[in-house]
Amino acid sequence: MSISYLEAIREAQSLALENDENVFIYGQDVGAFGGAFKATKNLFQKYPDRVIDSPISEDAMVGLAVGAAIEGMRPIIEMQFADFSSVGFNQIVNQAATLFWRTAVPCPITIRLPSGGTPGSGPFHSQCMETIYAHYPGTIVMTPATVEDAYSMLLEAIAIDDPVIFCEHKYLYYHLKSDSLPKQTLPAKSARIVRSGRHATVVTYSAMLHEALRAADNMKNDGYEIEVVDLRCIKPIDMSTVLGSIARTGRVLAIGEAFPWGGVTSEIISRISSEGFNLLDAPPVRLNSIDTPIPYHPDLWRYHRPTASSVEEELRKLIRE
Amino acid sequence: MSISYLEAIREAQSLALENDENVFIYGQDVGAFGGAFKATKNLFQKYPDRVIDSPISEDAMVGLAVGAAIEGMRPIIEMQFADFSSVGFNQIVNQAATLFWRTAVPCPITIRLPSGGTPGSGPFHSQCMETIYAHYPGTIVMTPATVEDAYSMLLEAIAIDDPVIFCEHKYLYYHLKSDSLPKQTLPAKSARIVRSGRHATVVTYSAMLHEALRAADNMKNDGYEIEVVDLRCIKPIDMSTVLGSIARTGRVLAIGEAFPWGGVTSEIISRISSEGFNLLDAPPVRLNSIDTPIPYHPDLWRYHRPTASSVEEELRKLIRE
Amino acid sequence: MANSANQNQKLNGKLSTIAVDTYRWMVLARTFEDRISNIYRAGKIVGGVYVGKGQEAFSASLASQLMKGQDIYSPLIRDMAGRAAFGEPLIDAARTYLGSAQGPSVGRDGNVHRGNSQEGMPTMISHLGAMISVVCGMLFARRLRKKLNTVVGAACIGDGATSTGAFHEALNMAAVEKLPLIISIANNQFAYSTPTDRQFACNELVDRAAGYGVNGININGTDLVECIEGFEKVISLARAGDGPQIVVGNLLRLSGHGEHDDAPYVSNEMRSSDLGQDCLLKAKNKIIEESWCTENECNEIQEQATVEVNAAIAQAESEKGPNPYSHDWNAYSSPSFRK
Amino acid sequence: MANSANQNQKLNGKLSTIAVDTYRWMVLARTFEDRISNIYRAGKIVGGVYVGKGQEAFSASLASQLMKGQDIYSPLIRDMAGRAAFGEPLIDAARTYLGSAQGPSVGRDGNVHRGNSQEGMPTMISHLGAMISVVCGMLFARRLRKKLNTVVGAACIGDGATSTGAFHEALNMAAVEKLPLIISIANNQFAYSTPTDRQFACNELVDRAAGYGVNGININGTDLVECIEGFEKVISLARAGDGPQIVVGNLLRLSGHGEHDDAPYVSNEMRSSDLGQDCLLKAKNKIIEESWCTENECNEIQEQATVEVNAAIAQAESEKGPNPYSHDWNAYSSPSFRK
Ligand SMILES: Cc1ncc(C[n+]2csc(CCOP(=O)(O)OP(=O)(O)O)c2C)c(N)n1
Ligand SMILES: Cc1ncc(C[n+]2csc(CCOP(=O)(O)OP(=O)(O)O)c2C)c(N)n1
Ligand SMILES: [Mg+2]
Ligand SMILES: [Mg+2]
Repeated sequence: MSISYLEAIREAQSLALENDENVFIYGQDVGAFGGAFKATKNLFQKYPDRVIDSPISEDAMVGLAVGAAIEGMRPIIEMQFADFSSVGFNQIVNQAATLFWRTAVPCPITIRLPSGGTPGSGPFHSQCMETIYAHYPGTIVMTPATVEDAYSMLLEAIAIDDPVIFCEHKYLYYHLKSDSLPKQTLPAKSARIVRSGRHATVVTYSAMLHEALRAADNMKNDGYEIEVVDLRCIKPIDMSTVLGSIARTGRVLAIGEAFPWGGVTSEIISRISSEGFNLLDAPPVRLNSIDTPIPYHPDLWRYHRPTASSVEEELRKLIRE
Repeated sequence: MSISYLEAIREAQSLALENDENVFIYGQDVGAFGGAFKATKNLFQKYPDRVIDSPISEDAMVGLAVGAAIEGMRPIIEMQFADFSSVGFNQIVNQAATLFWRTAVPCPITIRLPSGGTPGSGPFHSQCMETIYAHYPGTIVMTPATVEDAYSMLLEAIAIDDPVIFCEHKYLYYHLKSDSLPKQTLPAKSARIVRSGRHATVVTYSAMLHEALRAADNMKNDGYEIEVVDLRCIKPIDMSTVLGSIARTGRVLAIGEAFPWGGVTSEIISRISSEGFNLLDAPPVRLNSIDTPIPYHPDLWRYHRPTASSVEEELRKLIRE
Repeated sequence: MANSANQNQKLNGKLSTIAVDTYRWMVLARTFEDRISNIYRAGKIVGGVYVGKGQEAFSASLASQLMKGQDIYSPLIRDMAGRAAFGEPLIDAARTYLGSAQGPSVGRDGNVHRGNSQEGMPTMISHLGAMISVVCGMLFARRLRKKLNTVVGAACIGDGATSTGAFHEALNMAAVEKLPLIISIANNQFAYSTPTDRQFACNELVDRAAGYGVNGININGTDLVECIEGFEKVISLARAGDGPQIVVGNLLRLSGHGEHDDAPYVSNEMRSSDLGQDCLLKAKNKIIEESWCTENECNEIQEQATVEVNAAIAQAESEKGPNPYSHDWNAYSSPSFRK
Repeated sequence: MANSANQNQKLNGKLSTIAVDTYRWMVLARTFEDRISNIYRAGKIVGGVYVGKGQEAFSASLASQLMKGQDIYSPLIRDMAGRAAFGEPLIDAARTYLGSAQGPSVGRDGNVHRGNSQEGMPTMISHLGAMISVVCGMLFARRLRKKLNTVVGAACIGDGATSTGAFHEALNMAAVEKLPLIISIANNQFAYSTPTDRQFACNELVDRAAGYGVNGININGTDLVECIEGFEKVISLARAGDGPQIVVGNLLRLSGHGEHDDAPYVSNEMRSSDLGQDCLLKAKNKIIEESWCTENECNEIQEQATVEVNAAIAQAESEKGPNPYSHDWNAYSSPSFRK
């Protein structure tokens, strides 16, 4: 058996629908059609009442989810692309994320954001929006990088009594495969050391994990052992795993695909510097995409975001420091 | 003569309307009524065609501004409260901020956001949204902390050929006064050393500047000299002024009123750690509001955001490090 | 239709009861809000005070005909009367205004930002239009759980809020899902200072209904009987499966936007027009005229309201505000994510 | 109205010219998009391809009656025909699809994301509904500068996009400002896979018009003459100061949502219904039937289109893509903020 990242997302939703009658999926074209990326394929056929096509109304979609959550349901909202959640931004950060704090009523909704760049997707079908949502109190933001995590973290997201922004990466949808779905799982809020090393730590998440791993592979030939930490959940951040790693390596590079001002790499480096200053043997380093919208042309796009080779370049500089 | 922060904003708009026929103001109640905070008082009376009441349609308000900018106008959009710009978020970050990059047509719009907490304003009339807008490529984000800057930076914002998010702080509107409007001005993109010192640097902006200055005053009695840097513009950030200060003090505390995950303090500390690691004699420190929505009750509110006394506490710890 | 005389009579029997009941809530709301305004003017309320003066008939007529513990009611800033009629304890309102830690939001939010969603009254956020889709979701959930039955959900907004995208998306969604949603639009002629001709260009807001494929009615919001009958009609239609309903109440805000605002932009003509009539006085006259109550009984209603208001305010004033040091500073509900 | 026969005759004189002109752009668009689809299928286009097959008559009839260099035209994903009719050079389209660095977006954006706002054609962003208020702003600016005169601005959208808050806010704003805005709604029965009954519940989308206080018409979008006449009418109304206009064209998308989609959700009945008629074939028949052109002339139009398309594509294919190393990686326009 071989299962893709996308199929894992579908399987998790299928299982959630099966196990809990309070779960339903609402989004554009998620019904009979199975979704723009087929993440809900065949689910409508099995659960026709609970896999529902929405109008093109991202604001109202999220509002509806909050209302349903108030009544005890556990809605999953599929945004057709993460980028379009900008239209639902207000309801996400001001309605959903504040509900529990304002009213003591939990808000167990999961908002699935097909995120990140792929060649030719351009400025409005490629965005990573984790930063925006993580900034607001009350949200949990998950960014799975593996097939196993896509599955287990989505199940956990649906089970959590708080709004979860689930950033699934489109670049991983079809390419990333695994032999099986996980039996035992790490809680979503824990980071994972994916590869151990001693010369430097890379802290990253989502699709960038794979660029980091490729860079680490390349550098092995030269005797460099790079430790790679997958954050998995970017809000909250599991700082103890991160700091534990830096305690061993003394050097850190944080990588993110999002825009460079603010965001996960900034939060990570800032917290490492405050909380683990004395662990550092060299200045901590960040690598993000370039500070422009995400370009359409594949040649521009590959240059715009971090890749194994730019990661490697940064790591070599970092180790020489 | 004495002029308040709010009056300075009004004067700047008045001058801009007078000097350039392409400038107009569009927003809810900005016309005959003069705006919810009276920031446009009497301007409609002088420029009835160019100070215009909008419907309650933040998305379309920003879209209209972009269209007018395409035609060569220089619109000023007043959001009634920064918090409501969440509804115009999509047009700001995806339409306005990308326009020049996509089409080579400049987008000289200014979006005024009455920002920040005041007692009793609660979770939806108190937000600081600079982080959200600064994250996106193409925006310039200004956060004036003084009467003089409110005036000169707003004039500069209107003159700039890129979209400027102008975060004016409501807490400063009436309380902050100055004797006169500035003649000579520092460019908006430069940070300013407001107070010099040698024991530690505080990097901050907007209303928090005044909390920092009070803390610095208090500590003077004990012989501590605190240098205070006002960022003024939080995107882009003038790192050379910041690093220059840290080169003198070796210690830094970054303060922001916004939510703690990400944001200005995170970006600042992260960049200081990367770019000025060897200047630091102690771990860099951040102070933000608490990670919940902004509370209504004044007693909760005062505890939620940083104040002179919490700043002082952090500074004393920092200096002892 | 055939025996409408008969039906009218039946309704009339009911009408007197509903009218007096609704009037009671109107009086309570007016009395409470007058007190709150005074306290505000004395500088003892932090934040804004937004009252429903002139809108009580419209607001309460909807809520008094909803079934507490079953239906859903989402009030907005000028719905003190509706809140009371829907069953909100007066003490909740007093506590929220006065910042008591025992209020429904424990001091975290103030003034009109209170509710009890487990009792069918969700707590509003400030962003106009944003609550309508929440009511859609509550109704949608009940239908999914096969608990919808004859439940209806009402969402209140003002004329200005009809310009929001949120209003449009939610109404359209409700129409597509044929949800038993009632949108009650209090057209008080202004959004803050902005008159309706800067807000929309249709002849009547109710002309929007056809564009969504829903039913809509236009009523005189200053007239208690017209309000009761109008809401009665749309509530039964919604209960019977007719889908979303729009009710536009034409009236005038008899206060400023908030108590800080003396509303110089409202012309004297408008104030002295029919729209500017005080629904409370009109209702009292009507009730006496129809002999549903005597003048004495009406005065008793007022006295009782005063007693209740005094008690609630005294109680709230005697209570402590939240203590920041022991406050639960947690935005998460899930135990494993709480600090 | 009195001498409408006379008027009709006048129009008819014009009609034949406009019809043939419009038909030319329809043919050009179809020919171009057919080629682009083939190139896409051959794996040589990165990203999506969205075509206007079946919508050419509706799309081009609007644009061919606008005045280039004066009016504003904001096309969406299915408006290749309208873009061409409004004067977009074919090479701009070819370059954008094929990623040439010489295209209007220099490779920064692709496929349908091209425009030239200085020529009155703003470049779309993907967020549906978001361009309408931009057109409002362009018209608003011209009015402020006293350069509006008889200018009109058109914004194109689909049935699905009417569910967005952006659509509502912009249309309402245009109505309040009485802007000469034409919203052209191509109701192609689907938004991606979603049929209109999951998108709205009104009988006809044109029923929305009254709710905004604007004029609206409903036309058969597969019929070239009806499209020309319909748009002619609303364009003159808008020019004459009648405010916003809505035109709903009923038709069927004769392609998938994108060329990756074979649209199994479109039923055979619908495909073979009147809505499913190919506007291009119908137009050709009509033109020949009315003797506006001979069959030969029609074939020449096709041949000429093929020549132009071949040339544009060959040219674009021969050009280089952008070079990331020398690319201007700057999102700011102001010199003092550029790196
Ligand atoms: C999205 C949004 N924009 C702006 C505001 C600020 N605001 C609060 S009340 C108000 C006027 C509302 O007018 P209307 O809907 O007619 O209600 P009314 O106050 O007349 O009852 C405005 C503009 C807001 N709350 N939400
Ligand atoms: C705000 C927003 N949400 C979702 C999408 C994704 N999307 C792109 S096209 C489309 C369907 C559009 O349907 P319609 O408006 O009818 O136009 P058509 O494709 O039929 O021409 C969707 C949902 C989007 N572009 N913008
Ligand atoms: Mg109003
Ligand atoms: Mg469509």
